[in-house]
Amino acid sequence: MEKSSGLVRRLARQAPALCLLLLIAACAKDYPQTTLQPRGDFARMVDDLFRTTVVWATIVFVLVEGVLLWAIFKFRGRADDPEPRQVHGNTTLEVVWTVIPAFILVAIAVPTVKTIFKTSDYATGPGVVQIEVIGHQWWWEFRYPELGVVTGNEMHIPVGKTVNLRMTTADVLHSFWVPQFAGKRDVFPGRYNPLWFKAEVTGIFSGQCAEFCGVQHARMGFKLISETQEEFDAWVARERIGSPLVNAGTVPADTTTPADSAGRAAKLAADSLEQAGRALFSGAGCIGCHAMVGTPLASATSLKGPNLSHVGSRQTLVAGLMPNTEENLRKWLANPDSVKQGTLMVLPKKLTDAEIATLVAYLRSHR
Amino acid sequence: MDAHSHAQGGDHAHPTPGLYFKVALVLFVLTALEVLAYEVGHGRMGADLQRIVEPVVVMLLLVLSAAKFALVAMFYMHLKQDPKVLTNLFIWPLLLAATVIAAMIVIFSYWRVVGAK
Amino acid sequence: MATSVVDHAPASHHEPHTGIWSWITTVDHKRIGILYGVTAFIFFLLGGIEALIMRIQLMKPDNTFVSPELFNSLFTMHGTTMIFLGVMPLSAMFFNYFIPLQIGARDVAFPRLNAFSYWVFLLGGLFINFSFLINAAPNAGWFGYANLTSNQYSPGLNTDFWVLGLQILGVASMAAAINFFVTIVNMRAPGMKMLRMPMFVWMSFITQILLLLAFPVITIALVFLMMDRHFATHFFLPEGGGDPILWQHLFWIFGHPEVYILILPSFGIVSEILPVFSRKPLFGYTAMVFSGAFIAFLGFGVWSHHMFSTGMGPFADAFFSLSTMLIAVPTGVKIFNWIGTMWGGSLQLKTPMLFAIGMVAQFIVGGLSGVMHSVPPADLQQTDTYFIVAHFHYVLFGGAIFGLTAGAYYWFPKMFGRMLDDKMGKLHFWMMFLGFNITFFPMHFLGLNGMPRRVYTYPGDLNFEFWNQVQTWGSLLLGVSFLVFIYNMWKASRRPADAPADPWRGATLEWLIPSPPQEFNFADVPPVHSATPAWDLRRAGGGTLPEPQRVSGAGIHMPRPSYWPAVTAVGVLVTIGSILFTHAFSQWYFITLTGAAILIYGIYRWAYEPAF
Amino acid sequence: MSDAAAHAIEHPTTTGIDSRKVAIWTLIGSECLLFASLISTYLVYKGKSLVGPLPHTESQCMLHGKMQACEPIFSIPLVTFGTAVLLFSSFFVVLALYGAQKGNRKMLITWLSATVVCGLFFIGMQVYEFSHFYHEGLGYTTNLFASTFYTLTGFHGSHVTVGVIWLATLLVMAIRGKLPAGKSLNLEIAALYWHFVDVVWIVIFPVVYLMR
Ligand code: HEA
Ligand code: HEA
Ligand code: HEC
Ligand code: CUA
Ligand SMILES: [Cu+2]
Repeated sequence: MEKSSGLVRRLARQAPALCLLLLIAACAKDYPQTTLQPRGDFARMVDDLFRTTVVWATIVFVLVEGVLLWAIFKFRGRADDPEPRQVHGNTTLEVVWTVIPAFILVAIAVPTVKTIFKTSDYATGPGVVQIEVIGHQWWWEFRYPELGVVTGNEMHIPVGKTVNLRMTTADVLHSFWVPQFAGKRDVFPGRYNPLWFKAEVTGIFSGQCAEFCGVQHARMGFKLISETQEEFDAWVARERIGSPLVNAGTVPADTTTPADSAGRAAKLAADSLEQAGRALFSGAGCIGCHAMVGTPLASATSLKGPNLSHVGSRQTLVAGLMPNTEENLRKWLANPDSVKQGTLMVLPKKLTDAEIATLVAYLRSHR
Repeated sequence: MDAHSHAQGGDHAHPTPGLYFKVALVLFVLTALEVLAYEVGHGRMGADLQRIVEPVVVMLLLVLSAAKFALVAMFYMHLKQDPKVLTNLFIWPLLLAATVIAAMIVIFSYWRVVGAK
Repeated sequence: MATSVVDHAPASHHEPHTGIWSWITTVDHKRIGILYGVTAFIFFLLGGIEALIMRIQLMKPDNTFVSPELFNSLFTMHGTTMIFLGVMPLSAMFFNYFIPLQIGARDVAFPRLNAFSYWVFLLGGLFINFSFLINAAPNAGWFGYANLTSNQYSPGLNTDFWVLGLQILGVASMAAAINFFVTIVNMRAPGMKMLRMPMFVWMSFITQILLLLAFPVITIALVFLMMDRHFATHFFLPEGGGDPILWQHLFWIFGHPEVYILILPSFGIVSEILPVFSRKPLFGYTAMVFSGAFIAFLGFGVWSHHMFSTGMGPFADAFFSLSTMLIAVPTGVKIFNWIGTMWGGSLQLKTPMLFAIGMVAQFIVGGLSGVMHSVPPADLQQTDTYFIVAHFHYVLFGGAIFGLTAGAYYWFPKMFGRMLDDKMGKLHFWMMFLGFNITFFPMHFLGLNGMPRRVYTYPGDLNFEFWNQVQTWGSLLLGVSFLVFIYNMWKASRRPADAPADPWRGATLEWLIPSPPQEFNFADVPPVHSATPAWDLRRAGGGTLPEPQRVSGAGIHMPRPSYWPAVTAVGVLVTIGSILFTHAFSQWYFITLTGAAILIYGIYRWAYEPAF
Repeated sequence: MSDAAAHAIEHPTTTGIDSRKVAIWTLIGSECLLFASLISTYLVYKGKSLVGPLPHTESQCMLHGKMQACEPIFSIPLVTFGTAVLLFSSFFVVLALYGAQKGNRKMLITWLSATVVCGLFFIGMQVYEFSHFYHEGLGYTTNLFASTFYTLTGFHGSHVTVGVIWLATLLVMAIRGKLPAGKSLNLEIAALYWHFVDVVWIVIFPVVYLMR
């Protein structure tokens, strides 16, 4: 036993733990929603901690399973073998194997508690981007109260800046999760929960609701778009046009927005597609659930569906379900329930092909 | 029921009606004290007394009710002379129950504060 | 109420042991055990089939094999069934059959209460599964988080079936728990001190304590939920100032002890099997007892580790994290003592032993991933992903089911007087071992790579397909392994009884009596001087034990059969089930009153009926 | 339930205590957690009601179809009286048990009747209290306080009711002479349950009624 356990220990110490980590890292490469390739500070802290636990778990696993296997092969007996020595216990040994795990746990517990305190509560300080997250059955709403932006299913953040999320829900529990940036945090009705992170790179990342929230919990994804400060500012400027927050006067209209905005609005008002689309948007009942630039309810902030003012610019449609293409939008408007069974977008009446075509063109023109 | 196992069940030193009566009196007095604590704590007997009693009223009530609890359990439920097993059957769940209540209060007090932000 | 015994002729009034009626009225703990076993195994297969359907749906992205609604019902009913109708009653089968045998008792303390537990369990299980037939199967997950379970977000009877079904099952569990607890406290053979009880009895004892202390909490939580759904209260609803998180606390105060309720019997079984097939006493008996008790004790102080992502704040997170980690210590003690038992032994690798070793090997994996969850920041990434699904199947299937299967092979000869085929048993083991690991190990990868749990499908571009397919094939292998098991039992049932009283050189009292045991178990209860009384006798006999003879039971008083427990159980079903109708028609309470009347009548008849 | 009793004839129990007595204590231990859940809920929801009436303070509440100021709802004298009655019933049942064990049938019947009467009185007090609250505008679903309060005290009340039925059954047996000294355990068990119901009230009374 002496010899073998020495060997096992040496083996255990390095090789398998490293192998496992390598294996996991290799596996991670092709998974766009992986937790194993952190791209934000929060997720990185979590990942470091996780790797610590993996190493310890691997060591314990290899040692204990190793000894178990060893015992199976070493002590196989036959039915007619003499009775083995009747050992009832060994106090020293028992104390040792009580104490060693305790030490291992302390080694895990210390960084754990440190990280717990680092990852709780809101992020504060200058330059922090404030975002409100509101879960809905089955889509996400994002509001930037200081910037005057209200959008759905697509969160834009500037790279290298800490974003501070203040999260709640309009209906049942959901859980906000972008694996490469931070862990999950559940949202509760009538209550706010904090989360923050800082993106290290630019790119498009995928996130998903992680608390079971009803029929379409599986289809409650969203995109996180990390971009440079300039891109982000440009996006904000665009989104402010027709934003419910700006319209409602919650946020003062910003005079420093790009010069074209006023002109654009004027041009839009005259456009014939815009005229037809807007009329249909009211006539077909969309307006009951969606805010849309230029429509009477553009300032409503507690509607059932996502703000559609700039839906043409989004990467995906319907909570990450499909790419934002003309075809997909047409499919969606033709019969939402067949695309996403159980969705709460229930059209007052079935749209005709012509109506759909108009709405599609209208919506897609709003970028 | 046969007498045999009953005798083992702790027939020895059974308290008498006299003792039961004394316990009842004490229980009565403690209940009166509880109500008194409540009244005094909320200003029924003047502001001066209230100032002294109010901060400790919860403490007082807890102590008084624990005392009543113990009296009933020990004398009326015979835990004092019955085998220890029975006491254990009661005391451990009771402690767990008290801990759960305390933990819930602590957890919720934090939950309310943070959730409002 | 007690009635004098002398006016009944001993054993003469007992019905013959055949026919449905004899099963309905039986109060024999062994027959009730078999009833539990058969019923629970059927429910287990049902839960397994539900799992297989889910696996087929998840085989490829954007699959449409089942609808989203059905999928949600499937995982809800799969979890609920496996836990409340599979593992718990399978454990109850062993409690019923073997606690009295192992402590040298003629029956449990309250034989009719025992029958009552079974009937309530059966009716509760049928009740909750009946929902499938009217297309209203529960669909809010096995922990039914509020406020998704409110009327507003879960209209229909689905959640009602779940709430009321669990309530009914809770009655069965509580009655059984009191019964077994008292049996162990009060019915032991002369000389069997607490610290001489077989480890299975010890772990069962601790399980009963957990049941007794955990179930009242879920009972209350379910009452609140029922009130919210049927009587317009707002216990969990923010509209009226309530808070959905309260449900989570109450559920997990119950839920975490519940997972130890599921695993401890299995720990006990493995602790019986390893010594017998190592031919060496259990290593560190006392440490095994106390570690079990410590696990149970700690089990009440860790519940919020299921809620790290709710944002309870750093202090609560840290507290529950540390308390959770601490459980690894006593559990480690158990693992090491099991290995210590095997160490230096003479291992007989028969089927029960294989399953027991498999249980130890796999439980370690599940335990270690459990410790990974206990690190709150890391758990923020893991929670509600397949990493968790991997964890709990390693402990529940790799731990509980492997342990229970080990017990089934170990005790089958005692229960039915027939040996199970060892070759087929080994085939079963290897198929199950492989199938299990192929199904559940890749879930670790999927979870860490971002696959959430409880999704009826996933998009193709997340690349979850490969491992999901592997898992599905694994689960099919797992399914087939159970067919081998069923075939093995069927074959055995076709053979004449061939099992000796003690096929394995067992250490405990049940091996001293014929297989299957006679109705009264022990004509004379042997004295007990250690934790391994059968080995003591064997040694005293120079290494062999004489085959025990069947004896006449004349003069032994056994409890008489009764149907009042079953009637009372119907009363429970109707009383609780009546709540289903509150929205359907205004006179619903007549059903409740009818149920209550049956219940009360049943109790009175039961109480005044002579027991012997 | 005579199963265990009869068993004891062949088989004295391990602890020497009758199994039924162990069972009732086990049940009592378990019930501690039942009431702990109810009490925790009451306490964590304390002060979270959105509308009145409230237990100790004035509040806005809907009464007679309009919002108006409501008085604090608790009437301490009434419950104090109920509390005292319940405490005395515990005293009476212990005397009844004493009588039963000594084979003193008269004592048994007298005090057991007194216990049942006290129990009924307590239930009556609660029914009165509830209906009074109801008329003051506190329905079961009016606010969180109402729901938690009625559920907690209602659970206790239903335990009292079961206890009364149980004790009344024993009283009938005693009157018919079917509760001799040898069967006093039947009463002892019911009495233990009854005392437990009493101690639960000993907790509820200050926690619910006397703490603001
Ligand atoms: C049989 C059931 C069972 C058992 C025994 C366990 C055992 C443990 N569980 Fe598990 N658990 C579940 C069933 C079980 N669990 C279920 C069903 C869920 C999910 C519920 C749901 O969401 O649906 C769950 C979820 C769950 C979570 C919540 C995850 C989440 O949702 O975010 C956590 C978090 O801490 C956890 C932790 C643990 C720990 C630390 C143990 C420990 O007891 C494990 C201890 C064992 C070992 C550690 C291995 C042996 C020890 C050694 C070899 C010694 C040396 C070891 C070290 C030094 C580390 N479990
Ligand atoms: C003891 C508990 C237990 C057991 C044994 C199992 C066993 C299995 N579980 Fe389960 N599982 C849970 C408890 C358990 N599970 C719980 C609590 C959940 C969480 C639920 C929730 O989220 O609410 C869950 C969730 C869960 C999920 C996640 C669902 C989701 O989140 O979307 C999956 C997915 O693969 C799964 C798969 C399986 C499989 C393949 C098996 C297999 O091991 C099953 C093997 C058995 C069989 C295959 C049966 C064999 C039968 C036959 C072959 C038919 C023979 C028929 C006749 C003779 C008539 N389980
Ligand atoms: C009953 C309310 C309701 C009505 C009426 C309604 N919608 Fe919706 N809509 C929703 C909801 C809710 C969603 C989110 C669906 C989901 O992701 O499950 C949605 C989503 C959408 C989306 C996808 C948005 C995104 O961010 O991906 C588009 C586009 C859309 N609706 C357009 C329309 C149009 C056009 C009409 C009118 C013809 C309309 N809706 C009418 C409720 C409604
Ligand atoms: Cu929202 Cu799941
Ligand atoms: Cu747990």
